[in-house]
Amino acid sequence: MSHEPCAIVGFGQTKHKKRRDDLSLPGLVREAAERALDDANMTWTDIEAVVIGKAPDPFEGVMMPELSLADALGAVGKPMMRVHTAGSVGGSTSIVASSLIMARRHKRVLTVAYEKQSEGNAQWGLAGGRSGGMGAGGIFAPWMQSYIRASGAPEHIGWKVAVKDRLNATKNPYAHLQLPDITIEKVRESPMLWAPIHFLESCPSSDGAAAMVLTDEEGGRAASKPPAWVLGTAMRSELGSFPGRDTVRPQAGVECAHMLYDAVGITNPREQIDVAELYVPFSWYEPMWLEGHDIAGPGEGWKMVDSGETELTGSFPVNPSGGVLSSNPIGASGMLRFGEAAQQVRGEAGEHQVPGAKVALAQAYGGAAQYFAMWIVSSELHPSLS
Amino acid sequence: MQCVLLGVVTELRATTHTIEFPYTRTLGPVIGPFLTGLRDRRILGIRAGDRVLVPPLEYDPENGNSLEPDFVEVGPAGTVTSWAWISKPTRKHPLDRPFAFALIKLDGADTALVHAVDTGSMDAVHTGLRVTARWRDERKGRIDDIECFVPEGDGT
Amino acid sequence: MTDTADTDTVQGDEPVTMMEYFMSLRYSDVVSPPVMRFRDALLEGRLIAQQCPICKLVYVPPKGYCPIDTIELDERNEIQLADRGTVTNFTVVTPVQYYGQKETEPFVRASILLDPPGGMLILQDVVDVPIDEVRPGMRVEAVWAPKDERDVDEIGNRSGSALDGSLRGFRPTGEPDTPADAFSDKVW
Amino acid sequence: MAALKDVAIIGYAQARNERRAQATEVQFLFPVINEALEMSKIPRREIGFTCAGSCDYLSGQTFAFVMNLEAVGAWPPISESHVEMDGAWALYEAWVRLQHEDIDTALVFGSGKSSPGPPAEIFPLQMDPYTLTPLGLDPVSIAAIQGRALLDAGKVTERQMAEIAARSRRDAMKNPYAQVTGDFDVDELLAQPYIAAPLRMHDIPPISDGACAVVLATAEKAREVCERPAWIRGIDHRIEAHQPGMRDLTTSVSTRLAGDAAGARSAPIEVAELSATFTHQEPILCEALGLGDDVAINPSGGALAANPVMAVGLARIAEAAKQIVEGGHGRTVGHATSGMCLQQNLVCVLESD
Repeated sequence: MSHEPCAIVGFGQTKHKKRRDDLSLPGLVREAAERALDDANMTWTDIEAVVIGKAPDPFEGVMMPELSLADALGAVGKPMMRVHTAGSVGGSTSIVASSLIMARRHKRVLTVAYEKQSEGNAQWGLAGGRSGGMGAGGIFAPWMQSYIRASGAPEHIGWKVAVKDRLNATKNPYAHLQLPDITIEKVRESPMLWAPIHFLESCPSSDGAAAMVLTDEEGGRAASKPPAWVLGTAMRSELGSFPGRDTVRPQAGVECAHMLYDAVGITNPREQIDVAELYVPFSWYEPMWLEGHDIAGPGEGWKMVDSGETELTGSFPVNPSGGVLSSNPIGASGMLRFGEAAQQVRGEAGEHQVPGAKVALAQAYGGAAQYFAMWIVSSELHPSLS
Repeated sequence: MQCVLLGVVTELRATTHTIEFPYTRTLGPVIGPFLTGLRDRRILGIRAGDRVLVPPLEYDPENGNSLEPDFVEVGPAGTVTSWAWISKPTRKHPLDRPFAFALIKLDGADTALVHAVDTGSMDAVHTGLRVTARWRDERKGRIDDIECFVPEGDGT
Repeated sequence: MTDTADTDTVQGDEPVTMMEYFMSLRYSDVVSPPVMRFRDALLEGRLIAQQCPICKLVYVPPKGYCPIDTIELDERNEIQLADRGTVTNFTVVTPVQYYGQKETEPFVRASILLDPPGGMLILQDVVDVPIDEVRPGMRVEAVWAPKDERDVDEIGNRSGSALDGSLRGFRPTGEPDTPADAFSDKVW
Repeated sequence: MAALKDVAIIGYAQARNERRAQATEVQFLFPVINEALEMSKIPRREIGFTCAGSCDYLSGQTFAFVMNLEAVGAWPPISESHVEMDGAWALYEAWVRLQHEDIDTALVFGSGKSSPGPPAEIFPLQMDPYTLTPLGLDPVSIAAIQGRALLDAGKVTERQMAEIAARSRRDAMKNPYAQVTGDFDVDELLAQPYIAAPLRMHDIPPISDGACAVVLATAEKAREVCERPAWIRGIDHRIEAHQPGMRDLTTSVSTRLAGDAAGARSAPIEVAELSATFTHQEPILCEALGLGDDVAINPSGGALAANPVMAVGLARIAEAAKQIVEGGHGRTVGHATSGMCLQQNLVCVLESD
């Protein structure tokens, strides 16, 4: 493709918590944005455009918040856009921001995604303010049961994912949940929310923000720290409900992955990708997305989990940051995946760094598992894909 | 309600629903002191270079740089710089009788605050009018701890 | 006056660190023609849907279009549905408390594949059976409210298949279960 | 920045605006998208990227925008995104996406029903949550404050505002999509009572349910299917500070910046479709874009004749394109705005071959 290469030269995130009572809404997005600017060795005035993303506005009760946050993000006199694609929004916002660089529209773009769920109530928001809300887990649970039946996965797989992600989170100071003594038994004993999902294998509700500074090739080369290069991006959507829709392996997810692999030149994702940050708000989505994006074959996803392949020290680490299971400010979660993937290939992931990671995949999904946003980043603009 | 649809007059039915929630907003290092001030009958601005911003912001709107929490008390009196006469207030408006929404540049401030001005009639409000804050008896740290502004000299 | 939730006034010297804002918005949504016809049928104890002439998919409640073939549908595409069928999938929701939540006990929400000519009702309540006995394959039939008690006023454009004003839920018929492969692709 | 790669508008359609549509947003969006695609001669399955603009708060339904996918027919899956903004920003995102050259067509739409919820109660949520929302500051009140500031500055008179209203609704009589039309006498309008002084009923936009769809194509594809494409010569958008008391409400700096970057002043404009939702905003936008008396303003009647929030800005760009594709004009401009008192503005300069 003849578009401009896009580099991630700065990443920042807030300390995610149930309630950040020390911050205002502008303060929350600025904490992440200022950290990204510092990481990029830039200030607000270096930025040419701002792209902000978040999930439904009723979560905080502020309509079209880019308007009241414009000057808080240094956007006065600049272009600013607000993206919203439900749960995948953090990912699609990152892609829309990278699209501005690739189109040679801007040289330095700040992108931010956030949610401050403690201002309102996420379950109330997801229920549209009505009684009897299913919760996201209630919608996804039957699909997980279908996956379990079809794949023959033993019931402990979900618990194993929950333990893995929570222990990874203890190596991520920004992660909301810090549960160093979590065990499979504790997950199994925790109350059942929606069969098969127990309390300790479903995501928390968090206040949090993520931010990235993206530049063109020149900016990437001149960056004070090694950048992450965007090798490819893909977004795919499908109808949420129609008779006969495959909700367990949504076609939009399969196509999104293959469009991305083709664009990047990946023929064997399991071998050629060193680490993945996948949107796993409920444990069973790790095996389901490993298969749903053809990283593992049918019925193989849960075996990758069971064999420890997706552990931090495994051959295909998934969610070394602790993932959505450990921090879930919904609007930011997608960008946390996209940014953590960048940090891995920049060698900036700290305690949860996957040694020698050169090619990383990030994925976010939203709605009734019908919106998909994915990107692959690398430490080199033209890596030799082993 | 009637609606002609393809020549067939049909009675329009509607379903109603209410979205309600008691949001609890955390305030941070600048908005917190501002609302604390209002509770204590003081209006605070923040210094941004040689300007005093009201309402105070955590950053300079021109460039986004953070501002030190260097607060300056302003008002309670000020000057109306623009206004609108609201003849039929909604249930969300600060007053339930006709009033003026106005931009008010408080004494000591360089930017104008939006608030309600109660002059009783449209004829009594004009750009340049001197007004002062009328505080609620029961205040809880919110912008409407100021019930409204009234012409200077009226009982506050 | 603004309808602020009255909390006691915060008087005294400790700093204010939280502000309440009670949002309350009233919406009135005109019921669209296909949903009006769906409501009228419910009052007569009938379930109607629209079937797309191209892909033959059955949409209940009727939408006024087929999103697959992007063509508009109307009364001419209406079909009468059976009010018995098979549970293809379900979940038991343990209600989380939030403002406005009225549910306190775990409740079932099931996908019901209706007998021919078909149609899928999602998020239905399964009644007259202990929750732990609900299973995919279970044969069920509609539990209609008595004719004079049926109320469709709450059924709007976005009620989806929430029909509890007239169709209270589905109960087991006692027939033998339908084998899984008859509905494996009809879970949602 | 001037256009990087040539992209043209080759198809457009609007819904007939209504005060209270009986159809749902998806039901009236459906034929609009079909009509725009038909005009563009691009088969639905060939569209490379789809971008939508809408706002859930309008209809009071979280994730309402997900339903709109059904009007697009997102099966088999499509490459798509959504902005919680006017469809004009969805057009901008699609225009940027088309610069990457891996696709050559895009479908863009904006839609919204403003009738279900009272705008005066919903739109205060668009303001600063700490200092403005609790006062219930609504669009008409803040626009009236802007109107007063303009009157005080001598930049407009109440008579000029009435003339703008009369001209817009008279022109709208020729626009099949318009909602409020008619031949109104300026003196009779000025005799009406104030709604929110200095604004009278004629200064204020109607409440409308509506939608607009536009099809974009890169140069080669556009020439292949369209005799007289409307080329996007320049497109840019800027935003200003939020607090009304911290910006000059009588000018539009962001429209000026966006207009200059889009090349609005680099050659004469023949027709301008501006999102002046209140009469007094038209002179502000004309000043910012350098539009003189020789420029035809809002021949469609503009937002004063129909104001389908989330589609009204995209509809201005569609009308500006129509003036080229069907009206024979050579250079037109479409403008969209977001937020209260023109806080954020987008300018799109269109040209014929």
